[in-house]
Amino acid sequence: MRPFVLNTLLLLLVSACDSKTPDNNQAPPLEQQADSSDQHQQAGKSLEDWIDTEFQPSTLGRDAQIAEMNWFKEAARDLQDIQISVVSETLTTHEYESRILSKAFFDITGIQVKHDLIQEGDVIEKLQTQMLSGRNIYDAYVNDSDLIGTHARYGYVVPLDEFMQGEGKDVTSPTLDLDDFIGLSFTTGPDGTLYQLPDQQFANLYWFRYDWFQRPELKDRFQKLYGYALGVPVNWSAYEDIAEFFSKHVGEIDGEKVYGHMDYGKKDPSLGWRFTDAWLSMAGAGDKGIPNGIPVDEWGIRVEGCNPVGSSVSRGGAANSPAAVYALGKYIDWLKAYAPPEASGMTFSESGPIPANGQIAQQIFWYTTFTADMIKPGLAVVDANGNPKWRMAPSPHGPYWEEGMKLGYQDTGAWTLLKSTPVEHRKAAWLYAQFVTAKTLSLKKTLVGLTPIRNSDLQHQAMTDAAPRLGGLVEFYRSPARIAWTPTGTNVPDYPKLAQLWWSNVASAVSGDLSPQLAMDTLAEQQDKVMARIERAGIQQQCGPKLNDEKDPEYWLAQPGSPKAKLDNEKPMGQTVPYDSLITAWREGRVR
Amino acid sequence: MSWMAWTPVTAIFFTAIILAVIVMTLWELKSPTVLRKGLLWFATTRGDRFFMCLLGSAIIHILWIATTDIEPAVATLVCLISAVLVMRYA
Amino acid sequence: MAHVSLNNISHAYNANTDSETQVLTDISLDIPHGSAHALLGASGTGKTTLLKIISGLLIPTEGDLLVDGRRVNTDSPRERNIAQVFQFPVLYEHISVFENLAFPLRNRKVPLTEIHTRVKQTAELLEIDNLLSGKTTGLSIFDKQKVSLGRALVRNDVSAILLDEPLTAVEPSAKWRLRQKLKELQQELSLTMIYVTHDQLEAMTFAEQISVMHEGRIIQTASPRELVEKPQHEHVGFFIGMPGMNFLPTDSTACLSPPKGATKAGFRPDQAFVSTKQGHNSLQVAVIDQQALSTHLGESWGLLTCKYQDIEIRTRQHLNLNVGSTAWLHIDNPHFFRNGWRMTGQAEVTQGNA
Amino acid sequence: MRKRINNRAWLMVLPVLFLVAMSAVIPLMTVVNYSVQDIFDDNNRVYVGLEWFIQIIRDPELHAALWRQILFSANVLAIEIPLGILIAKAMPRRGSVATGLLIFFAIPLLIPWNVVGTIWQIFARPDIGMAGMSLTSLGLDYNYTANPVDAWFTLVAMDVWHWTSLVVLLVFSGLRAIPEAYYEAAQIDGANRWQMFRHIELPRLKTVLGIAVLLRLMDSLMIYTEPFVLTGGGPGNSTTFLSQYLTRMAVGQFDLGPAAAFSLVYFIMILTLCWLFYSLISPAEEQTER
Repeated sequence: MRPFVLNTLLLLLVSACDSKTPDNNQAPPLEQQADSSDQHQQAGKSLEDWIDTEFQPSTLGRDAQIAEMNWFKEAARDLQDIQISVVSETLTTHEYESRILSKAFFDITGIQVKHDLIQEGDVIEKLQTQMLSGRNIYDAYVNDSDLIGTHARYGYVVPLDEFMQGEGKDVTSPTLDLDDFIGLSFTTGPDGTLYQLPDQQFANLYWFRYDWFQRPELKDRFQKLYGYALGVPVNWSAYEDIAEFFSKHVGEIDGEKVYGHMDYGKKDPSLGWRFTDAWLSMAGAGDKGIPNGIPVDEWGIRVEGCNPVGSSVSRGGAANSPAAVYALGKYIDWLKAYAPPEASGMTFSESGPIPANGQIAQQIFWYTTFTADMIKPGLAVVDANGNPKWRMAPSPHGPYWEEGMKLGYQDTGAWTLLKSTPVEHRKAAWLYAQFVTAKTLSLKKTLVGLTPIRNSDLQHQAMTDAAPRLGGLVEFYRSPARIAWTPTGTNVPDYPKLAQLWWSNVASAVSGDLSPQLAMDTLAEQQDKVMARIERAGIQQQCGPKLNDEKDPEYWLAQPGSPKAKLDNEKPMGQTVPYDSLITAWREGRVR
Repeated sequence: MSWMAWTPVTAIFFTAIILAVIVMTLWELKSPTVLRKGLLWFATTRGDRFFMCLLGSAIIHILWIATTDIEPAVATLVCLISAVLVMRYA
Repeated sequence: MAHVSLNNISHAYNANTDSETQVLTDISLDIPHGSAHALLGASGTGKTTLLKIISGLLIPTEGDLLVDGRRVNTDSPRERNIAQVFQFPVLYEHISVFENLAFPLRNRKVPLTEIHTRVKQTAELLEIDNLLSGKTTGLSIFDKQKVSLGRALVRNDVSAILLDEPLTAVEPSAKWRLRQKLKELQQELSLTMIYVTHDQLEAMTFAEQISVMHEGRIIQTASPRELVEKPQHEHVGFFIGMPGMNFLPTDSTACLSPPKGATKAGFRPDQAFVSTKQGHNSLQVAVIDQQALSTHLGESWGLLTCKYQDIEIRTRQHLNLNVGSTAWLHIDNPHFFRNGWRMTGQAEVTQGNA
Repeated sequence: MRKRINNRAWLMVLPVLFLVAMSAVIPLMTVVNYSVQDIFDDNNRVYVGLEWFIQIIRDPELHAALWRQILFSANVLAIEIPLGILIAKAMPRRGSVATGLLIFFAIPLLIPWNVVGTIWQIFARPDIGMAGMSLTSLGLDYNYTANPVDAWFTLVAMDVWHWTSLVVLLVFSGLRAIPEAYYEAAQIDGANRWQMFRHIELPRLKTVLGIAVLLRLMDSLMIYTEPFVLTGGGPGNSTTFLSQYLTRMAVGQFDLGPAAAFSLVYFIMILTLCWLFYSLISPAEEQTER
C-alpha cells in the first residue's frame, strides 16, 4: 500500500501540473529497449570473445582478465535468474555501459541488467522517491558523490564497508582494489565509512582557445592594455581582463564575432549546480582544507565536529558572507557583460556545447564531461590534424581564496545501493557495479568516455598516447594538482532539499529582482531553516544539524578563517601563467 | 493507515466533518430540503448552505492566519457563528 | 399603413451560379391599404421566400415591389417599416417584456416619453400590460407571440405586418383566441396584414383575399368564397375545401358534355350525389364507404365515398345506401379544366343541393 | 436543482462515489494530514500545527506569484475571449471554408503543452527564432530570457496562440445554434450589427461563454508546462506562477508538508472561484430551461 500512496499523494500535490509536465523520464530510452531485445536474439559471446574483441586495451594481461571474469561468472552462479534494473544519467560513459557492458555482463554472468539512462535531475528524484517511500524503484543508482553527506546521515544507503564484510562478502571481487580508485575520498562519509563505488569521474576546469592565446598580435595587444602577459589566468582579475579583452577589444577574429566568456543563466535547476559545485570555493568563501573546507565548506555551511551549525554569517556560516556575495555578483556581471546575449536564456546542457562553435575565447567553469564533444573532427575548435585548438587548465581563483583551499569541482558518479532494495537484487547489482569498474575493462571504458576512475588506468601508456588529443585532460588527472578539485562535501546534510534553494535565489539575483547580498541572505536563511527542521525532527542521529544561536555577524567576521570580512580591494592585479610551463609542471608532478 | 500519516488533530477534524455529513444526511431523510432564497442572490438547498459553511470556514481561517497572530481557535469560533448564520439566513 | 403591390416578382437562389433554383415565378399581387391578405399553400411553395422579399430580407432577382407606389426593392428592412411575426416567438430573452416592446422604437430613436406611452397602449391593446415588467422567459407561447406581435404593433409607422404561420407553436387551445385577436386588431386598426399559412381554415377565417401558391406561383388570388366556387386551377379545387374537389377525366364522362378541349371535369362533394336510381348523365359507381357527420330526423347525413373505375369520389349527402352496393352518381354542372386551368366562358355554377 | 431529489438515484452513484473516494477523498485526507506535519519519510514526521500554512500564506514570494497569476489570467481572458468571439463571428457559418477553418483552429489545441513551450522557445529566440528575429530587426531590444516584460509578452502571446482556438470553437458552435429568425427579427426591428450582437448573440452565447471563461480561467490558473519550458519562470520570478511554486516545493524539494499546505490553499482558492462562477451563471441557466 505504501508505494501506491506516496504516488497518489504526489499526484494530487502536483495534479495542477503533473499531467502536463514535460516527460522525459517515463519511457525507457530507445536504444536501451533495442539492446535488451538484442540480448535475447543473439547468442551470447564467450568470455574470451569479449576480452579479445572489446576489453582492449586493458591494464591487466589476458590471463588476469580471464581470471577476473571467471570470478564474476562463479560469483553470479546463484543469482542467474535475477533481472536487475539500474539507472544513471545520460553520459557517454553510461551509454557505453548500458549498450555494451550490460550485454557483456549478461553473457558472462547470466544476470540480466536493464540499465536506464535519464537526466541527472530525474536520477535524484527517483533516488529520493525510493528513499522516502521505501519502494524499490531501481536496484542500484549511479549518482554524484555530492550526496555523500546526505547518504551518511539519513541511513537509507547501504554502507559498502559493512556490506563487503557481511552480506556481500561472497560477491565482492578480490581484484576490486579499492585503493586504485582516485575518487574514493569523495564517497567516504564523515564517519570514515565508504558509501559509494566510483563509476566515472569528471572535473570542472578552465577552458580556453590555446591557438588564440598564442597569436603574437593578440599577446602584444593584451600586454599593452593590461600590463601583463596573456596566459592562463591564475586569479579572477586576470580572467575578467581577458574576458573584457576578447569581448570588448578584440571583438572579431577571422571575421567571426568572439566572446571572452561563456556561461548560462536560465531559471532552471542547473543554475544552482555551478554554485553548489564550486563557485563560492573558487571565490574563496570557505575555509582551507581538502577535500572541503573545515569548518566552513563551499556551501557556506559551518560544522562543529560533524554537526552542521549554520550557513548564515550570524551562525558562523558563510553563505551570505562578503566572499559569497562577491562570487554571485561576479557571475552576474560577467554573464551580462562578456557572454553572448543568448547565454542568459540557456541551461547547463544547452550552454555546454557552445564553445565548440568557435566563438568563445575562454570559459571559467567548464565540465570535462564535455571533452568527448569537443574533440570531434570537423569542429571549429579542432584543427586539420584532429588536435584540439583548445586546452584545459586550472580554474582561476577569486581574491578571498588562499593556498590550501579547494580550487574547483571534481565529482564522481558512483554506485549507490539502498537498504530498501531486496538483498538478492542488491548483490546482483553490486556484481554489476564491480563489473563495469573492473580492471579488465576500465581502461577501455575510460578511453571511450574520458571519465577516469582508476589510477592504474591513468598511468597506462594508452592514456599517454591519447593525451595530445584530449587538451590536457590526462595531464590534469596525472598531476598532484587534481586533489584541489573536489565535490560537495560532508557538511551538507540534505543535498536535495538544500540544493533546490540555490537556483531560484540565484535566478532572482540574475534578473535583478534581488541584489546579490539579499539573494544570498535569503539563501542562507532558507538553508538554516531546512537544517533547523532536520534538527527538530531528530531524524539524523549521527552528525545531524545543531544550529548555533544567532550572533552579531561582526563577531564571526572578526574570527580567523571563514566567514571572511569584506576585502577593501576585490580586484587585485591580474596574474597569468604560460600554459606550456604549467603543463610542464604537471608532467613533472608539481602543482604549478 | 500509517501511510496516510494521521495525527490526532486531523483525525478529530475529519471525524467532525464525517459526523456533520451523516447528520446532514439523516436530516435530509427526515425532512427533505426545500430550495430557498435567502440573503444571497441565488436560491440554496440545505446541502448548498452546508457546503458554503465549509468553504467559508476554510477561507476565514486562511485570511485569519494571513493577517493576524491571534490564536486561530478564535477564527474557528467566528466560523461556527457564521456557519449558524449561513444555515439560518442564506 | 400602406398599399403593397408586387409586380412580376421572380426569385431564384444562387441566381448567378449554375445550380440556380427558381423558387418564385412571376408573382403579381396587390394588397390594398388596411386589408388582410393570406398566402396559402403547402410547405415548400415559396410563401416564406415571398414574405422575406416583402420584409426586405431578400432582394428579388426580378420584378418590382411597391409600397404606396414607391419601389422599395433594395431598401433595407429597417427603411421599409415592415413588421413580422414568426412561426415561433422571437424575443430578446435577457430583457423585460417592456424592453422587448420598446426595442424597435429605441432603435429608431423615438423619444423616451413616447416610447412609454406607445408601449403602454400596445400592451393594453394586446392585454399583456400586466406582464410588462417581467422577463419573457417563463411566459406561455401564447403570451410570447402576443409580445412578438406587440413589437410589430408598437411602431405606428409600420406599413404592413407580416405573419409567418404565427399560430404554429401556440397551444391548440389558444390558437383560436390568438387568431381572433389578430383579426380584431386588423379590423380595429385597419392594418395591412399578410398572413402566411398552410391551413385553409386559418386563411379563410382571417383574410379578405387569399393567394393560393403552388410551385412558386400564385395560381389564384380571390376571396374565400370565390376560391370555393370558382377555383381557377385544379390545384385550388383540390386544395381548398374539405374534402377537396373530385376530378374525372372527360373521356369517361362524355355524358356531361364537356366543352371542346377540356381534359378534366371537377366537382365539389356538394355538386354531386349518389342514388340507386339511374338518371340521364349518371355514372355507375360502387359505394365503398360512408362517414356520418350528422343525423337529422332519423336520417344520417355525411360523406360518401364511391369508386368510379379506379377513381375515388366523395359526395356530401344522405347516407341511405349500403356499402358494397352499386349505385349511380349524378353530377351537377361540373367545372371543366384544360391542362390544369379552369375553362372560362361557362355558365356560372350555382351551388346546388340535388 | 428545483426538481425533487430522487433518493434511489443515489444507489446508482455508489460505484462512482467509491471511485471518487479512492481517487480524491483519500488523497485529500492524506494531503490534509501531511499539511500539519514535517515529513521526512514514513517513519519520521513531526506535528507542526499550522506552521506551514502560516509560512506559505505569509510568504511574499507566494503573494507575488498569486498577483502575477491573477494578472496573467486576467490578461489572457481579456484577450482570448473577445478575440475568440471576433474570429468566430468573422467565420462563415457553414460550408467547406468553415470546416477548413475549424480544423485549422483545432491544431494548436492538439499540440502537447511541452511542445507548445518548445515551439515558442525557438520561435521567440532573438538569434534564430522567426518572431524574435523579426522583432529584433524592427530595432526592438527584444530578449524574453533577459527582459521580464518581453518574457511576459511572449508568454501571453503563446497562451493566446494556444488557447484562443478553444474560445473560437465554443463560440462558433454557440453561434451556429442561433436560429436565423432571430437575426431576421432584429433586422426588421431595425437593429444594427452591434445591437444584434448585444441583444441576440451575447445572451444566447452566455452559457457557452461561461464555459469558455471557466475553462480558460481554470486552465490559466494551473498553467505550468509552457512557462516551465519557455522561461523556467524567469527571468527572476517574472513568470513564476502558483503551480511553478508548488512544483518546486513538492517535486523539487520533496518538501511534502509545505507543499501539502500550499496545495490545500490553492485548492480552496480554485474551489471558491469555481463555486462563485457556478453560482453566478447557474440561475440564468435555470431560467432559460424553465
